Amino acid sequence: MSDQIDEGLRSELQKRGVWVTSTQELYNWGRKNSIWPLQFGLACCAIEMIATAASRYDLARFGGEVFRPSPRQADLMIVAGTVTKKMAPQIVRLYNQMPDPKYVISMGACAISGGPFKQGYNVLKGIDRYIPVDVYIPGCPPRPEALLHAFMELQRKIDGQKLTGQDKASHLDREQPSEFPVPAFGAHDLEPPSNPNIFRPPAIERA
Amino acid sequence: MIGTGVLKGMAVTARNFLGSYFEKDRLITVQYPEERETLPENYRNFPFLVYDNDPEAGLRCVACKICEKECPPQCIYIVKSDDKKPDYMGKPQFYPKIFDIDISVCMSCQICVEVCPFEAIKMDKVFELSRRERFDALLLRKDELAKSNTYYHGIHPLEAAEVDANLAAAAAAKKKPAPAPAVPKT
Amino acid sequence: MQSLDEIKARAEAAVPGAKIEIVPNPGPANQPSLLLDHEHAGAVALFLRDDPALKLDHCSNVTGVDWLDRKVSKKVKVKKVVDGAEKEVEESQEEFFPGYLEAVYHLFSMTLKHGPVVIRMRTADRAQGAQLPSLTPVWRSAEFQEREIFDLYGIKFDGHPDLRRILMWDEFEDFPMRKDYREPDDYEYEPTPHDEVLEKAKQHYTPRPQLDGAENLTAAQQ
Amino acid sequence: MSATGFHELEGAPPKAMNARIEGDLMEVSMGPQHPSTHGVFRMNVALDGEVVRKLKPVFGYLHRNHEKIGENTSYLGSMPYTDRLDYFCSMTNNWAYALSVEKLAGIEVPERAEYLRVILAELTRLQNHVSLLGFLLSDMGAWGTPLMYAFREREKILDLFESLSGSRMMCDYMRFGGCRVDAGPDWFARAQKIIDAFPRFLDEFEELIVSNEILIARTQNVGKLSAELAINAGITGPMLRASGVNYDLRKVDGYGIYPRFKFRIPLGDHGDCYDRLMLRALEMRESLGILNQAMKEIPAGPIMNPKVKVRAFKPPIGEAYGRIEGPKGELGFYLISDGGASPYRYRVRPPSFINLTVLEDLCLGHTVADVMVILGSVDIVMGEVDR
Repeated sequence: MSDQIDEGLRSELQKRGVWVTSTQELYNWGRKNSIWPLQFGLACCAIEMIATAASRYDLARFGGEVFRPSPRQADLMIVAGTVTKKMAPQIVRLYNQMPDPKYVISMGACAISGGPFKQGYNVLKGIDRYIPVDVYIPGCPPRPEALLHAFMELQRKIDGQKLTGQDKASHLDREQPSEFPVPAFGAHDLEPPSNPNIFRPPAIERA
Repeated sequence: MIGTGVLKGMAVTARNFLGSYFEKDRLITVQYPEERETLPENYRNFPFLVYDNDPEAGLRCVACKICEKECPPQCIYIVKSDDKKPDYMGKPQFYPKIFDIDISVCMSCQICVEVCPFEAIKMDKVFELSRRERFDALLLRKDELAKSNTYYHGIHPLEAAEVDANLAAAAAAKKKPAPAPAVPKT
Repeated sequence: MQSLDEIKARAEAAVPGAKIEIVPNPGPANQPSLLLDHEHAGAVALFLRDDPALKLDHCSNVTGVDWLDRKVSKKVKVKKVVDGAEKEVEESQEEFFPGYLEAVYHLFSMTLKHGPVVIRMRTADRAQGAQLPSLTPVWRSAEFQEREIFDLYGIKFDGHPDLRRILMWDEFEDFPMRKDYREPDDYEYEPTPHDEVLEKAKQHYTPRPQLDGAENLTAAQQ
Repeated sequence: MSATGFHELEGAPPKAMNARIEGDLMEVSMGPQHPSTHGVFRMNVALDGEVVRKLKPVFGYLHRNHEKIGENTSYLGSMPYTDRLDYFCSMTNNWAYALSVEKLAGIEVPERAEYLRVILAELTRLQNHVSLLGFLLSDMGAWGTPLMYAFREREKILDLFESLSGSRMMCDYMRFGGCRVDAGPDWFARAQKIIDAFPRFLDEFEELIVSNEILIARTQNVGKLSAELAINAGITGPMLRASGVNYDLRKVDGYGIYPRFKFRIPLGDHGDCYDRLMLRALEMRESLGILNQAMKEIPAGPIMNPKVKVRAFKPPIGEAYGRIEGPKGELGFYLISDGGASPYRYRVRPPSFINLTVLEDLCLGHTVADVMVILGSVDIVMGEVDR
């Protein structure tokens, strides 16, 4: 493990042309620099996502320019835009179709909490009611730089994931689910309205 | 001749490719995070509370709750204090006991800034707010929202100067004795 | 363009039996409208579309409006016999206006470049009688918009070629744009609630027996 | 090829052939997650081989209750929501809403504000059309390159919006009776520079696409729309004019100060995808003409009507329908006021929703690959279609 190698020794070796690494470090380095997002836009934020991938902000500099139209080839789902109740089952299904390891960035106010549209009858108050989210970007819509910042935050998260041990990454843990139940269309609302195994809001009491 | 149209298009692509080495106009990539664009004066992202001198006592907010009422997505929560404290000008005023903004809901419309009669709430420019957790990290409390007037001058120099001038004028007008009421016409 | 009175008179002449009313609009926009009866709405619409002087060929906007039951109380002076003598007594009377749903069509002419002429139709009530004739056979542009009204307001359009829910899913049962619609309760996490949202969020707050009258309860039991 | 689009196989037994032709149609659900549906749009398509026999659009995947929220918020509070209707064109959405409320309450707008509105609306039209062309080409298989060029130019206009209103996309710039912030001389200098440089880009872009044989093969005679059907189905905007109907609200209604400017209305003859595409390129040139005139003529003065209150705005009882020529067509707002602080009825007339009425008629008989081109040439934005 890399954390067992003395940092001083490592840099000393590197100066002499010997590059020491661990499987974990190599594995994470490879993964974090080739995150392929799902080409999947919902609303306004999707346009900023396209702008991020376009020439000015150039997501390709982070190894993430290969937007895949098929969930089977994607590592990252950028939930960019308002998730309506009519769309939520499809998003969960797409997430289930993505191969492990998979990550979710919740881009923009709407995807985090329903945002300005949260009062609406057809708007889901946050995609984290059904699938786990790794990084949240507030903003309406967030600037392309903010998406790049979230991308780097996700890279840091991947970098810190462990391959073995108690706190190993969830996709390596057979106990952890990689697919989540798809909500059904009900007479008045989605059924169930949230997945209690994932969505655990803190109790905030206001007078 | 068939094919000339495609060739013409390819010439345009080649011109753009080669041009990108010489023309700034054709190569517009910003190398974020190393290189950053300067944000325009008017740029807005999320609201913050302005204070003078002291982050607790110097808050300009008097908890009048107008912004809470006018906020279209209702992302502001204010609890008014029971007692009054002297504000930055020494006048006893109510103050917000709790002032929370849920930036996971806020849509940066700046209507709170527009309706605030006390120049107490302004728009910030910080956008690097990605978090791995939503509930606590994206609910900004009063102490996270409070930022100094100097900071405000730093991000919106022109607007802040205007606000300061207006506040000074208002303070000066208050110190003078009230103008005599106009004599009603008989 | 002709005035609305003229249009009304000519339409009534062209479609025998049609009952058209002019609904005034008090605002500065001054866009009064024609209220059509159900039976002759299609024929009147055809007249409006094809009349050479009107040529209202562009049905721009079709929408529904929900008017709830209203009670308006007003003071009325009533003559009554009090103590043998007739007296004028002020009494407050309540006038009841039953609610109805309304479909509003905004018509323009692309050929003659004039407009708008606003026409509206009202349903008998807000429940079983929520039915109107469809104007989709006259203007295709009403097709999706009438479906939307059916979806969100629950007005059934007779003669519509494909009347299904359009925005909500098919299993959905409510009509969410009606004024008395109650949305499902998903207020578990509301950090910044006030007014209505606060009331709804309170339902999710944990019961606090020590504060909410638990002492009284135990005292009474003792 | 037979009428159904199948190649007649020589020597194939006729029975088997008939079975294939008269066999069941294959139903395909395209969307809501599809790279070329411009958002979460879904079409249920019944296919005979590759040929479309039936096509039913399915909406509502981005239905975010704009109208219900509009009926619960104040008049001012709805303004930022209008930004999110057609999220490419927040400025024109703002204008349409402001115009309707001004009609409803009888508010005058100062002259400088009218000029600012025209300038921003035409800039919006430029960036909408340019990104539409980019998306359309990328739907046709020109993956990346034209879209990159289009977004390069769009970013320049977004920078103008940002430095004026504070946000790239969600400008929330107009108010009832004027505009929120004034533009300074340096803003106009920057805008003029971008307007002056734009024709060079347009020339280049047209060179890239106009005579391209693949583009011509994919768009000409595809998705033809007749003028009669277009009028009856309420089609508006560039799609209507591509079918040869001269109906542009900037001329017909002459709202704002448009009668002061000289500009022409480009019209198509065939009503096919190619006409719709080229018409937008021509419209951009006319927009540049309007912009140049407006930048020259803009007077000094106030930008807000001082009589209008920001808070507690309550228009008199009544109703109004106001409309403008948005980049996608006739964008209208229908408001009913009961004298309260929020509208009793708040309705958006979304041009791209109603333009989809004829989608099935346009696609019938074409192949699946053409459906994407036809849909792209309609120019839809789901935020507006579903609201």
